[in-house]
Amino acid sequence: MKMESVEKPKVRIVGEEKVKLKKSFVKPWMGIKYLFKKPVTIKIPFEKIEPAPKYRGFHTLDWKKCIGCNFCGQICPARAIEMTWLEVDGKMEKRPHPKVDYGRCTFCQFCVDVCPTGALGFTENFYLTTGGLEEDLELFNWVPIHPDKVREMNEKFGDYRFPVVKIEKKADGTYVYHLRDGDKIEFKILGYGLRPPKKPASAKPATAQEKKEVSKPAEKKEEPRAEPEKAAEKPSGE
Amino acid sequence: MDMNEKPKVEEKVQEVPEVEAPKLPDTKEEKLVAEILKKAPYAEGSVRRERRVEFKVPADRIKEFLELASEKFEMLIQISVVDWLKEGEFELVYQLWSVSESVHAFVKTRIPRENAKMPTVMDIWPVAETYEREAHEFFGIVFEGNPRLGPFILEPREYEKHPLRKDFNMIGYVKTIYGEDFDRYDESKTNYVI
Amino acid sequence: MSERKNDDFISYELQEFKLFEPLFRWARKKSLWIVAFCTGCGGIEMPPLATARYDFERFGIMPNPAPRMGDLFLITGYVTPKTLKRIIITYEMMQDPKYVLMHGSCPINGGVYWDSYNVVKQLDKYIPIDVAIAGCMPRPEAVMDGIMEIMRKIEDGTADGWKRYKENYEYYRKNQDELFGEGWREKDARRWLAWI
Amino acid sequence: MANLEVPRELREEAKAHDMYLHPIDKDTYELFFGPQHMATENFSIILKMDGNRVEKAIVNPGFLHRGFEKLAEQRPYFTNIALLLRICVPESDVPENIYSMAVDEIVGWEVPERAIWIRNVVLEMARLSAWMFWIMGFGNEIGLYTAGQWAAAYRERFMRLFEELTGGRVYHIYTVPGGVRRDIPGDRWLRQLRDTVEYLKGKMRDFDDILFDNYIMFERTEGVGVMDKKFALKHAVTGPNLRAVGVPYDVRKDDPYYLYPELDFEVPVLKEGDSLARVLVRRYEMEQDLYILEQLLDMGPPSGPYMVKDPKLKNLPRFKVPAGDAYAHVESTKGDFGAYVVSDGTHKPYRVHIRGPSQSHGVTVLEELLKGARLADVPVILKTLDNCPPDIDR
Repeated sequence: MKMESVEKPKVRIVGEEKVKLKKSFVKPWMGIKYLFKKPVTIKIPFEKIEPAPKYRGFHTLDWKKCIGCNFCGQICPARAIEMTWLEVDGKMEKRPHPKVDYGRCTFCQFCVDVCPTGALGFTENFYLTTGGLEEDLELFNWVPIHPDKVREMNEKFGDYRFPVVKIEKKADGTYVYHLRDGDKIEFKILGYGLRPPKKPASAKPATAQEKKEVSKPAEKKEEPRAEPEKAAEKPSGE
Repeated sequence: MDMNEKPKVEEKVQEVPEVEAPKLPDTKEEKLVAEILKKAPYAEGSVRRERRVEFKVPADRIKEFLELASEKFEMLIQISVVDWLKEGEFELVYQLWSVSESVHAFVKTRIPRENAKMPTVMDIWPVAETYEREAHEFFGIVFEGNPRLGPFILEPREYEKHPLRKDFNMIGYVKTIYGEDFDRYDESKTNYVI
Repeated sequence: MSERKNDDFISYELQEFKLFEPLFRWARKKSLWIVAFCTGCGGIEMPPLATARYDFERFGIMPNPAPRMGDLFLITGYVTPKTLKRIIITYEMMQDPKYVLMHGSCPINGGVYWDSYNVVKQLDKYIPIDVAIAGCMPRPEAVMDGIMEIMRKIEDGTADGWKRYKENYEYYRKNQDELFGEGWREKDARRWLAWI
Repeated sequence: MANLEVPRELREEAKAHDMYLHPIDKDTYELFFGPQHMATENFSIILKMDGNRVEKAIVNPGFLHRGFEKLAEQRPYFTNIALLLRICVPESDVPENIYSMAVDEIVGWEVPERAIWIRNVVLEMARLSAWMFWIMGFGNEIGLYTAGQWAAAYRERFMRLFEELTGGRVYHIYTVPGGVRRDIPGDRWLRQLRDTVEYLKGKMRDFDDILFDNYIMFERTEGVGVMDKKFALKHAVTGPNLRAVGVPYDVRKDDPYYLYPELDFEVPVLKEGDSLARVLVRRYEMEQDLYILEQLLDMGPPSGPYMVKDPKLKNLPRFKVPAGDAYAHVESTKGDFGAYVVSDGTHKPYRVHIRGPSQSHGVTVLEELLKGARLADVPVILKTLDNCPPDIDR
């Protein structure tokens, strides 16, 4: 490091002569001058405040680049990422894609840091406000969409809202993402886990890396499973 | 811990004015350890690095040793418990800090896991009461002489389980309380990935 | 808590004053008092919101320690069972209509504490939620957005958590009892609150 | 003023005239203080009251217990940063830094100079924003709300700087073992930081005027919650609370880390040990932190990488740390914040134990200091001890 020769002690101990203050009846009135200053308030519905560039907001995913290596799932401290096998337009995606659960995500973006291909990214979007019913909260769990699409919508609407307004879930496992600008993204979720769902088609997409992971007798390994249907026993409002 | 390869962070530390050019054989740490070991021959002591010394003391003489050490080390910073499940032992690390000498000491002792008992050090450092309550709560070590052992941070149900023990299966416990499938969504993320 | 009848809540929607309902809603919307019970990390974003920078007093929102005068309950983050007991008691002490705003990831699905033995995973099993916000923790702007949403919901009458609580009281009560064990109200709550 | 004792006859008389509101027939009663009292921040105290005096206080923490130490054993080393920083919410960089320092020591990494500089700046910024938060809480407790309004607004400046540097507002998840996660966003950020420091230096005078010189503050704190030197050492009181009883112990001075040996700063020490002394020591340290930041900015960030180069970091989730243990501590605004990390050579820590200053301040010390205090002094004692309940619960 820098300078080695230290003559005078750098840390000085000071006593009451410097630390102590005198109590005053007059000085508090000086605060009145703040009456004539410009307020710091951001008048929110009328004024806007931008998040900093590279603020850690919602994820984006380039489905073409994603190789389904599950690095993101491994590093995630909140276990928010689950690999998902998708079927788009009747064709199964070769690799699983991460599905991010904002009921768990801590927005640390370690998953983005470890992504080997740069498929997973993040935007500054941070608004996601829903109702409290079970079906509203479905919105918190999504397969991120392409960054360009998110940016396009940010520019169009001029704010940083979640790009999806509604996730429609159909009985056969089809999900329809209703985007803010009226577009729809439709795909079918075939299953979760690292290994492809039982469908015999499309050979074996697991890479060598994944195979190693799977064969490793680590504690509690990922179990591939087809979606178990949760008993919807919750009350829906009125 | 390797003493030879010191990270940069600690190396800079030598520039502190109070310590004038410490050489290992007669640093203040070495002197301190020698002084304490002279009075307590049953303990093992070593200097780990600058301002960090380590003592290993048999469990039955820990109180005696800590009483001795409290002359030099004024503060009990923490009592850390490490559960070595394979060895079947709890390691208690009394972290002491000497305000006058600026030295941190680890006083390590090991006791068996079953019916773990220790004498309290509340009479030396009253603050030990809190640390012991915590260690009792999370590991089930009984500190004889501490009147306030019992549920402190945890509620009685978790208190009985001593959750920081290595054989406490957290996921299993969560499943018994919040249901087998405590994930809200379809993926049922109820296991660890690695 | 005293026994509640399922059809109790009808009396709160005063049928005779149906005509004035829009006025009532407007008044409720413009004077949301917050129960100042910050239950988790998100509590640290409350001071900026309550003070000059974001200043939610512009909307008639004011923190107040007394639950009896509160309208809006902010669940600002993770909820431990020990806190949840207090939350339920506080929530039941609040006067109708009452609204709950849930912050951040943790009350939705456990958040980073998804495997913790001492954090409640899904809060809406125990008390009804009106609005949820994402973020860990949510920015003050996001909380403001949630508050706007709840105001909008009050205005069009969809903020009905308090009605749901009464309608499905058995369901919520069952979940609460499952978590804390039967008779927790008598055992614990009586100790803290002499007037129950 | 503070030690005003109501004479026995007066109390009898008051009782005869039903002036005691709560228990008419008896002198003593139990008061549940918290967890939703603003001063306690999610932490409750059971006060056994005799009229207006606290006879006995029993601390009841645990409302924020999430089992961090257990959770940290289940997660890889790097990931734990995103978890452990939640232990201290107002200055979340402190747990990040102590954990990273301890892991650095076990691995034996030489952290790059640039990373050290950034870490040091981040720590000082965290201290300053925590001071602002403390002013706000303390001002509100003694009824000087204006100071709180200002402090919360000034804290936003630091929040913005943090946001640009780290990408997070409150939880920065920035310092990791081996360095930091992002580089400084550019010279503009450094200029902004310098502007903020300059700005706050000007504002310190205003804080003095409205809060620290205010006779109300003196009246509320003088002679309240007095502790002596022996008591403080036996109870492991650290930080400004210890310096207010006359022990010049500061981790930055006595066990220096990062660039502190090169920095020129003063350690304020007072002898009284009452709430006023604690407040004044804090105020002085706040000023010193501004000077420290200024010196760091004068020094300028050294060039070089901001993260250690290690081939093992290629596979981040399975990054293994050699067996060993280390203790690292830093000086937070609340006191000595330490982390004890034990590794058994796998990719997850074997044990992480965090030592928060409030473990002593918030339990035994508080219980002792509250004995004999008046009810109105309870929040003052709580705030001047700067008790942070997540430290106790973890």
